[in-house]
This record gives sequence, structure tokens and C-alpha cells, in this order.
Amino acid sequence: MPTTLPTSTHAAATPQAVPERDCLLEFRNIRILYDNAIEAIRDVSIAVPDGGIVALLGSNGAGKSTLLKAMSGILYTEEGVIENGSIRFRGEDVHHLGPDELVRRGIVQVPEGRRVFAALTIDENLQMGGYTRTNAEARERRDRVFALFPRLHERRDQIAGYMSGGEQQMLAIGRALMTDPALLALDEPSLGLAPLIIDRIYEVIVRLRDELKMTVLLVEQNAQRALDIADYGYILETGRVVLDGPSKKLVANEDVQEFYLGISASGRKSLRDVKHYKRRKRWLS
Amino acid sequence: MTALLAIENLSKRFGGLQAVADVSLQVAPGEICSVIGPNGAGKTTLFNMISGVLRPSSGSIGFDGIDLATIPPWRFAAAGIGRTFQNLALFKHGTVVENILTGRHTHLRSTVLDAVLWFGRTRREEISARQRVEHIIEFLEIEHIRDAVVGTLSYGQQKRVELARALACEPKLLLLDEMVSGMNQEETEDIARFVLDIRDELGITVLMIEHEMRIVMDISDRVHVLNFGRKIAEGTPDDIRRDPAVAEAYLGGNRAATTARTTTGADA
Amino acid sequence: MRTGDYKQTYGELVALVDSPPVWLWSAVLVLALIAAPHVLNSYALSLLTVILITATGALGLNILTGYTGLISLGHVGFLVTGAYAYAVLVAKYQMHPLIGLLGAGVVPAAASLVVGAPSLRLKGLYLAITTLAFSFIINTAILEMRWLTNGARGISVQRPQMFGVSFDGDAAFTYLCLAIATLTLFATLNIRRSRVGRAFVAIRDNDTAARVMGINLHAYKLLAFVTSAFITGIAGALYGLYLSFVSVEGFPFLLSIEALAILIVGGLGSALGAVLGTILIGLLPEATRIILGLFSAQMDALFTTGAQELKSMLYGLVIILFLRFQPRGLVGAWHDIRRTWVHWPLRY
Amino acid sequence: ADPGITDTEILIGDVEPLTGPPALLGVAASIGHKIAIAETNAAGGINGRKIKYVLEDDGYVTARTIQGVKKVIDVDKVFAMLGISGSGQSIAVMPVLEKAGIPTVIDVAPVKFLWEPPRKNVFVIGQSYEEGIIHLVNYLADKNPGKKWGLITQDDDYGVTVRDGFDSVVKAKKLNVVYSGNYKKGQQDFSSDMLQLKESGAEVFLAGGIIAENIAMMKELEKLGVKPVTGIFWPGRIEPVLKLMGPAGDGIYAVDYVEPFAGAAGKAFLDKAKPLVSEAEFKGINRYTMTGYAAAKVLIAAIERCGKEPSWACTIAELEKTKDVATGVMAPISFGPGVRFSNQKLQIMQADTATLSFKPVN
Amino acid sequence: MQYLLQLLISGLAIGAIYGLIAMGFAVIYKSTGLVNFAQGEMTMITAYVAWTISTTVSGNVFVVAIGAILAAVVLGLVIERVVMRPMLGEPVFATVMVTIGLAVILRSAINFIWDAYPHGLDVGMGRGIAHLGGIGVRTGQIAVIVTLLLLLAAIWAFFRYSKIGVAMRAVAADDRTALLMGISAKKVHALAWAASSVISGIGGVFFALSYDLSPAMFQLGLKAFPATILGGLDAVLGSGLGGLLIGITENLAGGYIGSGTKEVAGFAMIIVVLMVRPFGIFGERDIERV
Ligand SMILES: Nc1ncnc2c1ncn2[C@@H]1O[C@H](COP(=O)(O)OP(=O)(O)OP(=O)(O)O)[C@@H](O)[C@H]1O
Ligand SMILES: Nc1ncnc2c1ncn2[C@@H]1O[C@H](COP(=O)(O)OP(=O)(O)OP(=O)(O)O)[C@@H](O)[C@H]1O
Ligand SMILES: [Mg+2]
Ligand SMILES: [Mg+2]
Repeated sequence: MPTTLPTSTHAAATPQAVPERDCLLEFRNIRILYDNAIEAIRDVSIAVPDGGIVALLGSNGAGKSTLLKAMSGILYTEEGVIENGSIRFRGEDVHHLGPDELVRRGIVQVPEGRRVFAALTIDENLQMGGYTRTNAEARERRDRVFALFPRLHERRDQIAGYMSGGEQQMLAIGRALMTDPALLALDEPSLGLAPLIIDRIYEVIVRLRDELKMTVLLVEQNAQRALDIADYGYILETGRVVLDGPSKKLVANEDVQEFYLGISASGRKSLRDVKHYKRRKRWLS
Repeated sequence: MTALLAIENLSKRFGGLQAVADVSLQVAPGEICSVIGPNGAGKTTLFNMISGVLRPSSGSIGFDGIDLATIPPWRFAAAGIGRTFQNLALFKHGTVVENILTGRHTHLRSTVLDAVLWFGRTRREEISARQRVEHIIEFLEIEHIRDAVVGTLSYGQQKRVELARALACEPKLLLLDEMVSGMNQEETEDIARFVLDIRDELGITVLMIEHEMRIVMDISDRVHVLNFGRKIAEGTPDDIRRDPAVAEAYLGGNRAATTARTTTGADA
Repeated sequence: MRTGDYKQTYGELVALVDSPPVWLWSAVLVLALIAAPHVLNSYALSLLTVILITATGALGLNILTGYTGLISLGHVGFLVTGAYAYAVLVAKYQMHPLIGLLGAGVVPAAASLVVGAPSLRLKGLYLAITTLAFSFIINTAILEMRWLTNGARGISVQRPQMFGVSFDGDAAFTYLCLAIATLTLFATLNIRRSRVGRAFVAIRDNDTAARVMGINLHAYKLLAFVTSAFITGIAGALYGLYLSFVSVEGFPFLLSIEALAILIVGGLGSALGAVLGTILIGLLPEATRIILGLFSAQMDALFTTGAQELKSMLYGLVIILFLRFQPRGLVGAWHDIRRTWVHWPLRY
Repeated sequence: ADPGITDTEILIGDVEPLTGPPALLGVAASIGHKIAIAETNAAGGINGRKIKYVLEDDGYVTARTIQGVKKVIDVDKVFAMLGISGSGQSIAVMPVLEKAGIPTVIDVAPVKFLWEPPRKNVFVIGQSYEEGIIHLVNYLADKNPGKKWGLITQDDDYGVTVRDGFDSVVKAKKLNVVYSGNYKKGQQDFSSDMLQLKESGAEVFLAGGIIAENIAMMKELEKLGVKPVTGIFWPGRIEPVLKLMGPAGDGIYAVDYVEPFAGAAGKAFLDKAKPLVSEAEFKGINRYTMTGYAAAKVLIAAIERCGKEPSWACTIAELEKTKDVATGVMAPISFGPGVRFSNQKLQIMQADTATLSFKPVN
Repeated sequence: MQYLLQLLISGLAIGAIYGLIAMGFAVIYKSTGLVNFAQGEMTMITAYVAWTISTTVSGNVFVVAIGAILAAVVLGLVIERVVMRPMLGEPVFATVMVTIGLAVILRSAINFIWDAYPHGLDVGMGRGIAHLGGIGVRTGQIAVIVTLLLLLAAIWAFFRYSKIGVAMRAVAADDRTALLMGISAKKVHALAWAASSVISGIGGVFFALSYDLSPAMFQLGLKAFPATILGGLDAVLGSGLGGLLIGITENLAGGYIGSGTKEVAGFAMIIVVLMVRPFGIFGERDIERV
């Protein structure tokens, strides 16, 4: 008896489903608590296939940012803990790793609200992005970032804190690219940006996937834009995945159309005509 | 009709940078106006000057018959100007209720001594303030987070609290800086509805900065466009949509087309 | 079982304490404090007195640093000004002790207008350094103004006689301190839940937004200074009475740091925290004494000369460990306990 | 019966600064108390009762002194008190002591306030700073007639007392004072003060620092290349100072009422102390050990004279009757009815850098 | 003239010591956003260790210097690892409070290990008196001024140009984002504490050389902190110069206005300067955008 016990527990601990071969990042049955009391994520499983763009949609407070923080290993700075489940990167459980180790392995995120190092210059911000890389690598990446965002090159010696929102967003993305990630997670990259700039940023995201074969996890409020470029989408509500599927299928879903794309049976309606604020979503009822 | 807000030749320099250059615009009472323009065009800076956060380098702002240059910045709220902030400026250690109550500041009178004793006026005042706050909470549908500490709320929830706080000021003019950024379609619709109701039911004039064209085009009466600190266009949403300069500087070719198309669809 | 937060009227919503158990426990505490002077020996009583005086001072500092977020590294300056104001008025000019107490509040409050003036321009530690400078300058001024303050010699003060009651006895004096501390606690709690208190906190959390809400930053920062200095000054007068001798030396700079320590250990920005912090910091030496007392026999043998150093090392260690495990202070601990209780097993 | 007495024990309390810079004085004084107590206990105690010494630290903070004194009186319930911290501290505890009525012998910081007016139960051994300075200045004035004088004092009550004493001689002898400085407690750099002293041309200098300050001043003067005739007071008269002053300290004058360790009485005291204290404690011995020792001796003698059942009243009465009690570390000690101050005889000594000691003059 | 020069030289000498300790404050602030209330005590420990080495191992100046620097490094690293690291991510106030607790422990530890008597540090040099055109100055005082200036230049370059120097600034600005970039806040903090301990330790050793060791030495921290503020909390270069400025001001006040005015003059100067430059002479204004 005593000799069989360890093996059996070990067997039980091994997940049943072997990770799909082309799955770069996977959240498995994740449950996250803040302050040991607030359950921000209930039971979420998300798979991000290698080389694709996965969109993560959901209303305010659904827990999107929380998932990204968990992925980057910085939940602990806000008294958050992963209660259950695992985060697997290239088939390996990584949720116990420190943020610097995760970056080294190729996971990086552009945090919500940009968070550039305000007192540092653009060059120095980029240098910090390349912190985990050698100087030669960093130089090479920086040239690539400058090629992607010529505007950053123009203003490379400027203090980042005084740049406009769009420029800061470019810097934040550029800085993340400096780490040479395999997986780039973007937390609301279009937040506060002018339409023209959003176009540019989305172009860049598509190019990153197509040219650099980068995998992208895209958290977005602008469902239209996100689903336009994504291969697959998840919709999160109050800490749970309520709907997922290939983005084409999602776009066709009636609820998604109504609540996320603003299109009703009679086509896109003007916001002036919206009458009631509070409606129940069908997937919740 | 005389304008509620009349800005004339307003400029702001930061060192060598001309953030706002010679901007003039007017907002009539009861209007919903939008300010749009590329990132860094000087929109927030304009708001900062109207709300007293920054002093203009030159030019004047007339509000409700007074020249704002003649009163200290902290009186702007009492004069009737309320605003929300682009990058959230909440009192993040306080609860939602406390944050909104702070918005009532100019409508309360009690002094330190009244506060220490806490009866009579102070108590009455606090009760009525609390009453109003509860109404606002109900109006904006944030009952469920009423007692949450603001710092722990999600971005979009915090934006709503900002709006609530600004409403608690009972302003005549409400400045909304990118209210719907970070909100999804449904929430954007909610905010659009709120803004319309704020104007229609509370009679508050609204001036908003937005990058989200749906809300700008759908609900504003007038749109002003800034680029590099200068005003490059002004008009009804339809005028703006057709303006080639705006399309080039801000909307982008295909973008303007898309918005045009969808709205036309709705009109049909 | 309490059912939660359903209130019938708005009046209930703004009440200071909304639950009967809290009232009950507060009443028990007050009764215990009233009984204390009759059961405690004079040493324990003096500890209690010091804690009450310190709590008053800490509540004063809490208004400035806890509520308004203006860090003061020189609060002892207000303490010493208050003590001297009382001593000069009562011991030197034979005024009524009540006038002395009033003066102990008013004089530092007036001084605080000068100290607070830079707060309109300076932030954070830059402002803190000017308060530090103030406490040194005020010491020099007191030493120089010999005609008024006796300079370095100090002034002896007697415990007051007021309304036919002599506060000379330890018990009576404790009651005086208890009364003032209680009043101060209620005053600061009331300030906190009023328009003024919200303005203070708004300035701390985001001064730009505060101004846009119509809060006059200059006026409210000065108001925070004045209120804080007033309360602290009165605590200073009580402290002088406790020492029975007012001199610059009786108010070492370390008191400023200790006062900040009290606020942080208690939980910054909370009146309850200031009180709890005072109790913890006030009793900590006692606790280390008891802990070391358990080993005293061995210790005396081991360290004939270093026992006292060990004791203060233990004191520092306890503070560090406490903050390590309870970084948000005693109030944080209190909230955690309460929340775990409410949310147990988990409430969404 | 009065507290602090059992069939086998008698408790004596003390509160001293045992941590921080003033530990130099507090620890040394407490060692003096310990030596006297150990001596008595070795000889069988006070009429068969062993003395137990209860020592509290106040860190030189007045509020803690008060609490400490209350603690030893109320919690430990001692029979008598010794020592008690610095001058500000002992002044502040005076009401506590008076109210308690406990027999007390103060030895660390003798200032007038402690014996004027006389309190029934509080006795002070030593000499006032004023008298000390008057004695020193008179001596130096007589030896250096017609010279220019300089003085620097600390900005606390100790400094004020020193200055008052100095001023009284200045008036009486019409001394020519060319420099009068005042430094902040805790000051470490004396370059500008000493430069001013040099510029003033002072030939006789009274260094009113405590310990480190005097060292800094002397070294500064050495740097500036001047060497006035210098006098210091007893708080700074400790031997390690001389080593740090180096040649700059050679020949400076000091005034004190306890015997120098270099003299016969001092040596005898050290020999007596050696077996009674630990090695670390022995290193901590300085002049305050002698004052502490003398106070403890006087107190013990008084209790002893009360016989089998000592009481506070008796002890106080016996203390009052103290007449020419020899302790070997200072002149014989006496009190009397209404006299609570022993008024010790002063002597002048001079530093000898070669042997790192103070030697009595004349 | 000679009088003035003498005052200036002495002011520079003590000011250089303030400046070194002030740089210690600034290095920690710049990379962790903390004010280290135990800076004075850390300074003091290094000085006492130097003294112990000089009396027990060897009085050779190089042995003492290397020993003291190593001790300072170890001290900084141990404090960071044992005391500060567990506080990573906790509120700033709590963390600053921990340094206050640390100060209490270190101060008592010094009294526990060493005694309350003053001691002189003798390394065979530095105590001699040199005469520069009739102005007496100890060679150690010249050495400390030179050392300060060299260190200022080195540190300025470090923060400006080295990757790890920039990383220190990044961590101080936003440690969570720094973590996201793969910057190990732990390593950055460890480096900062070690560097700070060494820089202020050097100041402490020089102090011991010119003014002797005493248990009151920790109060140097209280002198140096205003210097840091004067120069600008986040300006390492500025803090060094702030120290010099305070040293000079104090001495000029002491020499011309009168003794006893030194401290007040220093503070008065700080207040005046801050009213003109609210973030210190070299400090950077907070970037505030709404
Ligand atoms: N530090 C925290 N402490 C406690 N609760 C938190 C914390 N951060 C987030 N939460 C809670 O967790 C939930 C999810 O928050 P999260 O920021 O992940 O939402 P989100 O989906 O990113 O929303 P948004 O679109 O508004 O950014 C929210 O209800 C929020 O209140
Ligand atoms: N306090 C300041 N100091 C220096 N420059 C500033 C300051 N505030 C804004 N600027 C500069 O002024 C310009 C206009 O900024 P503003 O924030 O008004 O732009 P905006 O139109 O609101 O842009 P966005 O849409 O990105 O919010 C920008 O180039 C910005 O860098
Ligand atoms: Mg989010
Ligand atoms: Mg903006």
C-alpha cells in the first residue's frame, strides 16, 4: 500500500488532456482571488495557439486584466493569488515563475494604461525593454522598433512622460517588443487612441503575427477591431468564459452583434436611439 | 442665444511646445459638443484650462457671463464647471460613496468647528448630501459597488465613478475627457444614454473629448476638431465627416468611410 | 446574526457607528477606563496617562499626515510650543489653567500658519524637511527668548486646579487626559466624516482632482496644519504637565519620529489606527521588558552590560516583524479579520 | 512595614541612561552602585539582608525617567533610590520622589534645584556646577593674571549653569572676556567656533563641552596652531579623552570633587573594584563610578544604622545624621537638619598625556 | 580673507562628509523610492568596523579601506536581503517604517558590540596637519573633498549611461512595470543598498578620521538628510553638492553671525532654496499629467 500511494497521487496530478502541440499558452481552470476574498476569475480555461491572434473580450471588471497579470506573474503585487488551475507555456507549468523569468522565456505584456517610465527618455525606456537581452540583441531590436514606429525614432531623446497618449502607446508596444517575445499580450492597446493611430497599431499587430510569427493575446474593448484581425475569440463575463469560438463565428453570433458590435436586426443603430441601459445578456440567463 | 462657454484666442505653451494655439470656440447652453483630434492635439490641455488645472498663456475663457481669469481655480467648480479626467483622478483610498460625496464639496457649508460638533447644520447637510449621492448612484447604476474602495475597481468602473463625482458637483457645464475609452459597445451605449439624459433631464451642457467616433457622431450637436493645437474644423457631425482635412489628420481615409457607411445604414 | 447594511433613513447612513455591538464595546471600554485609576498602581496609571496624551498628539498628527497626506517630521515642534504656551501663561503669568490650555492650542496653531505656508509650494518630503527645520528653529527660539521662556533652564509647572477640582493627584490627572483624548477622538472622527475631512483626504489622494471639485488647496492645507497643531499643542501642554517641567530637552526630536511610527503601525489615515498604534507602541517596551524578564536570570549572567541594548534591539525587531506581516497596520489587521468574518466562506 | 524589605533582602532602585551616548555616565554610575552593593553583600549584607539592585534604563528621555522611577517604586517596590539620570531628568522626577517619600540619594547630576529648597527625603552628594566653575576660574585667573578669556558652553541647563558661575567670577575679578560661544547640543564640528576663538586672541579658554565636544575643540585648536591655557569640567574629566586629544590635550586643567584615578585613593578604589565587577564593567569605570559608589556607601551606612527593622523614616533620619562619612573616593560626606546637600570639596587637576591621566595640582 | 578661506575649507570638509552620506540617501531613494532612516546608523557601523580593523588586524590604510568597503557591501546586502526584500511590494510607508525599526536595532547593536566611549581612527595618515598658504587643514579633510568629487562624477555617469543605472531609475519610477520588462527588482535593490552603504560608509570612515567615533555619530544621518532634500531627493549629484552647501553655510554662519546659529542657518538656507526650487537644486519635478 504505502508504495503505491505516491504513484497514484502523481497520476492524478497529471492532467488528463495532453496539451495540444501547437498551443503556446494555456490557462487551465484558473481561479483567482484578490485579498483572499474577491473572486475575480472563477474557472477559466483559455488556449492561445502558436502563431495566432486570440482576442479576449468582456465588459468592465470581467477579469481580463487580471488574467494577464496572472500570466506575467505580477498578481502578488496586488494581493492576488491563483487559487486553482495552472498556466502552461509551451506545455510547461509556469504560474509559479517570477516575472523576470517569464519575460526571459518569451511572455511579455503591454500593460493597461501604457505605463511608460515617465521620467526616462524614449531611448531609455526601450533600453529597459531590452534589459534581459544582450546589448547587441537590444540594438538590433531597437532598430526594428524604430522601423516599426518611426515617430519614436524622431523623439528618442524626449522624456516619455510628456508624450501624447498615442506616442506612449507606441512606446509601450515598442518596449515590449524589445524583449523579443514569443507571446505578446496587449491590454487594450487602442485605449485612448485616435482612429488613425489605432489603424496603425492594428497594422503593426498583424505584421507582428505575419512577419515575425509572433503569437498575440489581445484584450480589447473595441470588439469590432479585435475580431477583425483575431483568429479566435473568448468572451469573459464576471470572471467566466461565456462564449468562445473562431472569430468569424463570434461575429455572426446574435448576442455578440448586439452587445459587442452594436448591430441589431435592423443594422447598426444610432446611439441616440438607445433607450434602456440595463439588459440581460442571453448567455447569462 | 448667448454662449455658456466662450473661448477666445486661447493658447498654452509648455516651454517650446505650443500645446494649444489660438483656439476660439463657443458652447451654447443645452448643447452636447465634442472636441476631437489626434493624440497630442491639445484637447486635454484645453480642458485643463477650462477647469482651472492650468492657467492659459494667453486668450480668455468666458463662462456663464464671467471671465474665468478673474477667479481663482478652486472657484471654477462653484461657478458651475465639472469634469472627468482622462487618466482617472479618483481618491483611490476612499469608497465610491466618499468619492462622490467629495463632489458635493461646494454645495456644503460646514466649517471645522461645525464638523467637530456634528449636529444641527452639519448633520442635516450631510444627510441631504448623502441623499443626492444615492440618487446619482442609482442614476448611473453603480449600486453594487457603492461601498467598494475605488482603487480596487476595474478601469471602466472607475470611469463611471468619475462621472458620478462630476455629476455630484451639479455643474452647468460638464467636461468629459474620453469617457468611453476602455468601454465595450454595451457600456458605450449606456454612457451615450447617460449623456443624453444628463442633458435632457438635468439640463447640463456637455463638452466631451472622444476618440470613439460612434458616440461623437451619434450624439453631439456640434464637433470641434483640433490638430497641433489649432482648430481646423467645426460643424455638425455630418460636416465633420465630410471635411477632407479632418479625414486626413484624424479619421484616416477608410475610417471616415466606415463611419459614414454604418450611420447611413441606420438612417435608412 | 447581523443581516448587513439595510438602512431605513439617510440619517442612519451617515451615523458615526452603525452597529449596536460597537456601541456596546465602546461603552464597556469607557467604563473600564473610568474605573482604571482606581484599580491600577501608580506606575500602570502613568503608562495609561502617557498613552492617553500620546494618543491625543497622534490624533493631531493624523489629521495632517494621515488625512491630508502632508508628512511632518517636526511635529514635536508643535508639542513643545504648546507646552511652553501653557507653562508661560499659567506658571509665569498666573493665568487660569483653562486659558493656558486654550493658549496651548492657539499658539502652535498660529505658528503652524507659518510652517504650513510652504506647503502651498512644496510636496512630500520637501515639505517634511521644512517641518523638521521648524522644530529645530523653534527650539533655538525658545532657548534664545530667555525673558519669556527661561531659556535652557526650563519652567516648572504644577498640575492645574480647575472648577474646584485639583488635578494634582494621578487619578485626577488621568481623568483630565482621558477626557481630552476622548474629545479629540470624537472631534477627529467627526471631521473625517464631514466635508472638511473629505477635502483633506481628497488633497492627499489627488490634489488636482480636489481642486477641480472646488476645494481651495491653500486654505485646506493650512486648515489641516492649524487643526493638527491645535490638537498637538494641547497634547504638548498635557505632556508638560505630566513631566511637571517644561524644557526643550524634555521634547526630543525622536518624538516626531515616534509619532509617525505610531501612525504607520496603527494604519495611516485612520483615527482608530492612531489610537491602536499608540497603545501598541506605548506598551511595546513593557512587552519587551516582560519577554526579556522571562530570561532575565540567564541574561544577566550572559550580558552584564548589554541587557538594555538587547531590549531595544528586540523593540526594533518587533516593529519590523509586525510590519512584515501586517504592512497596513493594526487597522489593516482589523479589517482583514472583519472581512474574513463577513466573507466567510466566500461572499461575492 | 515599608516596602522593599523582606527577611532576606532589601531592594534599592535606580534609573539611569544605559543606552545611547549618555550611557557613558549612566552605566558608570550604576557600576559604582554595584561595587558598593557587592562590597556590602560580600560582608554579609545590611544586618543580614542582602541588597538587591533594581536598575532601569531611561535612554536619557525625561518621560521614561518618570515612568522608570514610578516602576521601581510601585512595581518593584524598592526601599530606597540612588543615582537618577541627568539633571533635567532628576528635576522632573522630584515631585514623584517627594510624593512617594522614599529615601533617595542623588549622585549623578548635582544641580541646585535638587536641594533648594531641601526636600525631606532627597539627599544630594557632590558639588554644584557653579561652584565647580568658580573654583576653576579663580584658580586659572590667579595663575594667569591679566590674560584674555574665552568660554564656550552647551545650549542646555548644564551650559547655563556653567555660564552663570563663570560670569560671577568675571564680575568679581573683572576678567577680560574676548570670546563667548554657545553651541548646540550634539554639535560635532567646531571649526568655525574655534576659529573665532583664535581670532579673538583668547589666552585662557574654558571648554564647556561634555566629552566628544571637548575633544573636537582641542583638535580644532591644534589644527589652527593655537594652544590657550584650557580648563574643562568634571563631566568631561575621563581618561580616554586624553588619548583622543593627543598632544593637544596635554596640560589642560580640570576641576572635580572626586579623586583622580592616578592618585593613591583612585588606585585603591580600582583595586577594590576589580574583583567585584565583570571585566566589561571594569572597563566602563570612570569618575561617575566614584560618585555612584559614594552615594551608595552613604545610603547603605544610613540603613545599617537603623538596625534590624529599617524604615523610611529611620533611614531618612539617619541620612540626615550623616557626618563625615569617609568613602575613600571624595572628601568625607555630611548632611544635617535642613541640609540635603553634601557640598563636596573641590580640587584642581591637570592632564598628563604621557600617562593618560589627571594628576592633582598643588 | 584668510579667515574666510579657513571657514570655507572647514565647511567643505564637513560638507563633503554630509554630501557622501546624503548620496547614500539619494542612491536608495532613486532606485527604491524609499527614505532610509537607518542611513546614519549604517554609516556608523562601517566606521566602527573600520576602527575595529585598524585596532585588531592592521592599521594600514589600504587594509582598513578595503575591509571597510567590504563590510559596507556586506552590511548593505544583508539588510536588503533580510529586512527590506520581504517588504517588496508593500506600501511605501510601511517600508520606510521598517527602516526606522532597523535604525533602532542598528543603534543598539553598535552600543552592544562596542562601547559608549569615543574612539579615534588611526590609519597612519589623514590626521596630519597641512598648511595651505597659512590655512591649517588635516590631510584627511582634503582627501574627503577629493573623494566626494570623484564619486560624484562616477555616480552621475553610472545613472546616466549604464544599463543597470537606468534600470534602477526605472524600478523606482514604476516597479511593477519594471517587473514586466524582466528587470529583477530584487537585484536592483540589492545593488542600491550595497552602493548606498559603501558611499555613506566612506563618509563615515572619513568622519572617524577627522572627528573621532562616538555613539552620537548616527546623528550625521539627520544632517545629511536635509542635504539630500536640498540637492533633490532623486538627484545623487545634487545631494553631494547639497552636503557641501550645507557645510559651507553652517560654517559661514558660525564664523560671521555667531556660534549657535549654525544649524538654524543651514535650515534657513534650505527653506529659502526650496521656495525657489521646490524639488531641490537638481531634483526633477514630478511629471504630472491629468
Ligand atoms: N487589486 C485588486 N484588489 C481587489 N480587487 C481587484 C483588484 N484588481 C481588480 N479587482 C477586481 O477584479 C475584477 C476584475 O478586474 P480586472 O481589472 O481584471 O477587469 P477588466 O476585465 O480588466 O476590466 P476593464 O475592462 O474595466 O479593464 C473587478 O471586479 C475588480 O474590482
Ligand atoms: N504638463 C505638461 N508639460 C509639458 N507638456 C505637456 C503637458 N501637458 C501636455 N503637454 C503636451 O502638450 C501636448 C498636448 O497634450 P494633450 O494632453 O492636451 O493632448 P490630447 O489632445 O489630450 O491627446 P490625447 O488624445 O492623446 O489625450 C502634447 O504634446 C503633450 O506632450
Ligand atoms: Mg482591464
Ligand atoms: Mg487627452
